[in-house]
Amino acid sequence: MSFGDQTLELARVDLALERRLGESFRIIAPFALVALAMFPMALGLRITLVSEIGTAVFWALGILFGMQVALRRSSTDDRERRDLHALLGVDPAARFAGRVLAGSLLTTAFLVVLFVAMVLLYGPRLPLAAAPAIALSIVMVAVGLSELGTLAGEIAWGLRDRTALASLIVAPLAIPLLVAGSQTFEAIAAGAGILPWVLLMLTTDLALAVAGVAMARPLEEATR
Amino acid sequence: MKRATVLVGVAALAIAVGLWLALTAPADALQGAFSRIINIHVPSLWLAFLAFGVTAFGSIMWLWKKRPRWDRLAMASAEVGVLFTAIGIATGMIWGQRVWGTAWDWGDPRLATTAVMFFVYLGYLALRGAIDDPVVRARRSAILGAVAVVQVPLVYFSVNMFRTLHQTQSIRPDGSTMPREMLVAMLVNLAAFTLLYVALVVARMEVAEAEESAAEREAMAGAEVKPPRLSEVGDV
Amino acid sequence: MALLCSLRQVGVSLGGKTILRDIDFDLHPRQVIGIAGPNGSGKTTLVRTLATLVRIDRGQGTVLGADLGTDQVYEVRSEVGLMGHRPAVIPELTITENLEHVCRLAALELSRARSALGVVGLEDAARTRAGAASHGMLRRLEVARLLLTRPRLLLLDEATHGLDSSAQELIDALIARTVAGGGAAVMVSHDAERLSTSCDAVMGLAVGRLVAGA
Amino acid sequence: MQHRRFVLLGIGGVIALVVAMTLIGLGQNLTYYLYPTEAVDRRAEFPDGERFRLAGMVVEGTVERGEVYRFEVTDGGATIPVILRNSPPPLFAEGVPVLLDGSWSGDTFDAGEALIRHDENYRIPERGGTAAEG
Repeated sequence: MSFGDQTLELARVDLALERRLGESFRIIAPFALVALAMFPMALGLRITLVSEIGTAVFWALGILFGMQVALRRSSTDDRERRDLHALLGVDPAARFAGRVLAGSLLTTAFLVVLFVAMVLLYGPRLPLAAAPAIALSIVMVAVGLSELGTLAGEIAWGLRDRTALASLIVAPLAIPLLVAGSQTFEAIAAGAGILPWVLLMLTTDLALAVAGVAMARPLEEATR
Repeated sequence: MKRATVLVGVAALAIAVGLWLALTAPADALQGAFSRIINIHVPSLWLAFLAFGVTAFGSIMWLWKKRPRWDRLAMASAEVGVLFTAIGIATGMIWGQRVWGTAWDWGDPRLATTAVMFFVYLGYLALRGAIDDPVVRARRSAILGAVAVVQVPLVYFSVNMFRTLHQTQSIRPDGSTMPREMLVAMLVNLAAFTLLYVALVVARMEVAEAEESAAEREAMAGAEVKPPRLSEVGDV
Repeated sequence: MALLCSLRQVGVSLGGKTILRDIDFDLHPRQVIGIAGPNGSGKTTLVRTLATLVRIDRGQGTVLGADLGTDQVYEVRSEVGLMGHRPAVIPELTITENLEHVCRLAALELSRARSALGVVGLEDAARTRAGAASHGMLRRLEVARLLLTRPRLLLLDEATHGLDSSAQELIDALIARTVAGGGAAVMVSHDAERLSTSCDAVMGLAVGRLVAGA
Repeated sequence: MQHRRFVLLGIGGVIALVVAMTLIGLGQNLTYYLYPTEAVDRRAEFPDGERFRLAGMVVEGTVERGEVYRFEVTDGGATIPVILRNSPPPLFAEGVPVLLDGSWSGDTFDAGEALIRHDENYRIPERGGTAAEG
């Protein structure tokens, strides 16, 4: 079976499991929305300030909770399933790619929900014409986050403190995504070019994809 | 422990010389005595970068050769690197408070990159602490060590599209922007700190090796299950 | 004919503990070998070593022609069938979905999953979630999987433990078909008597060492 | 092995992107601060009250301290008068490079805070007092 078919099948099963477990949209997304609502409450009545910090709060919460989506329970598997996949001849790189694909779709959906809520709650200054650029940055950050989450989830696989440890590993490494995402929005609001920030996101995504493929076999062995 | 003891002794001597030079060299006109902090600040951060580079090198060598000593090198270097990063950040903040008028500035790429690097390697050490099996630990942390080093230049780039508050380096290919006495003092300190780094890494590696063989001996002893003595069950 | 498995002086350590030491083991085509040993003797590790899923620390070995500890193992893994002491299923999926997932990854037609379920007697349980299914049902599901993927090397780790006689017969039939196709099987159990009825030879495993004719 | 080719191509791609980023990043004005000449040129982009940072050298002989500090900063080109509302860091003096946080107020830069932007040059005090201009 080809690399692409394996990737699609593994992503399909990850998504099917998430539909049944529902962690991303039943637990993580509501939690993120609560956090989103907490900032204006903490700020009190300083309405203009709220519209100024909207995009920044969106990206900070988007990275922190998007990371939890990437590390959700349905993105991890037990030893038996690992053995099963290995003995069905699944390419370790396809395992990585499939997990990243499923994670990217879920994280994108999550970020879109969070973005819409942020626009409603904060009323930031973002022109409608910038919608494609906003969508592009959300997708690229989602891909990078789920690549990082997949790598860190594998590195911390089967350990007692998996979720907390993987979060600690992902958070500092996600800084380029945070900077690029928030600066894209800043640039849009200021009417400046977004090309450097798009390039930065592209570089991060590509570098992580290379790392994921190059490390796929050592990572599989690491979880013996 | 002999090799490490000798190295630590030599390093201590070098640090003493460095300290004496640092305190006797003239201070900067504008900054006053606070300029002497660079004798700790610059060598610490130079070593932090060196240490994390060595960690990445050890990680990649482990993935290639699978020799335990590469894992010990990566671990020892990361621990010492985190220590030096902390010293470098702390001294930088003291200096910044006095000279810039602020201890920290988030718009600055160098400060941000250094902070991120500090957190990345705290995560690396946390990962090591969470795994008991030496081979699994070596393998997983080697992967993280190799991947994290790719991200450091990206973080640097991501914040480097701004201009900086932090000065550029004072030592350049076309000469130095520092007076000679100050430069000599700083270079001596750089050498002394590098020696200290080597000594600490070697000592840490020796300790790790001793710990591992002790753990192995412990694991070898008493691993057998004896058949139960069923006739005696009633007496328990 | 070439050996299917050959281990020479193999040692494996996990978690800083030596689990297997100085293992010498040969497996010829059409052979069924039983390995008996008490809990904690290293049976599961030995089975996973033969399945190429454990990296060996000492000695050398080949499985289906691939040198252990090299990337050659990736080429032969799809010819190894493993039934572990815990069933390899995804609990959130139904029995049919589990088997169809296997079919897709092994590039087999989905219609064969349904007929395989019929063979093992699971057609009525096909829509049960695997997490809610009984141990016996999951074992039958695994037999169906191994019937579909037709491995040359079949590894059974406590596979018959706790099964009714019809499920045990199903496993015997799976072994017989593998052997008839030129393959071989290794059965591991703490129950030496059960092994002696279905194996050509039985070896013992004690504290990580393999001894002939237990 | 096709993965190896992907990894090699990917590493090449990352390097190419980093080079592109360096070139474009330097061409764009993603500025952390402006020099006085730039601030004057781009006056229209920053209406009164729009915050930005201004970096320059304190012009000798212009510092007046009253309730607020008043002085001028220059980069050799333009010179801008500054009102500083908070007290400056201890090393603040004439001829020192500063970084100011504030906004335009007419032709004056109204700054809340000042930082000293120490450059990479270190000097030994000359006999009898302060540093010469550098």
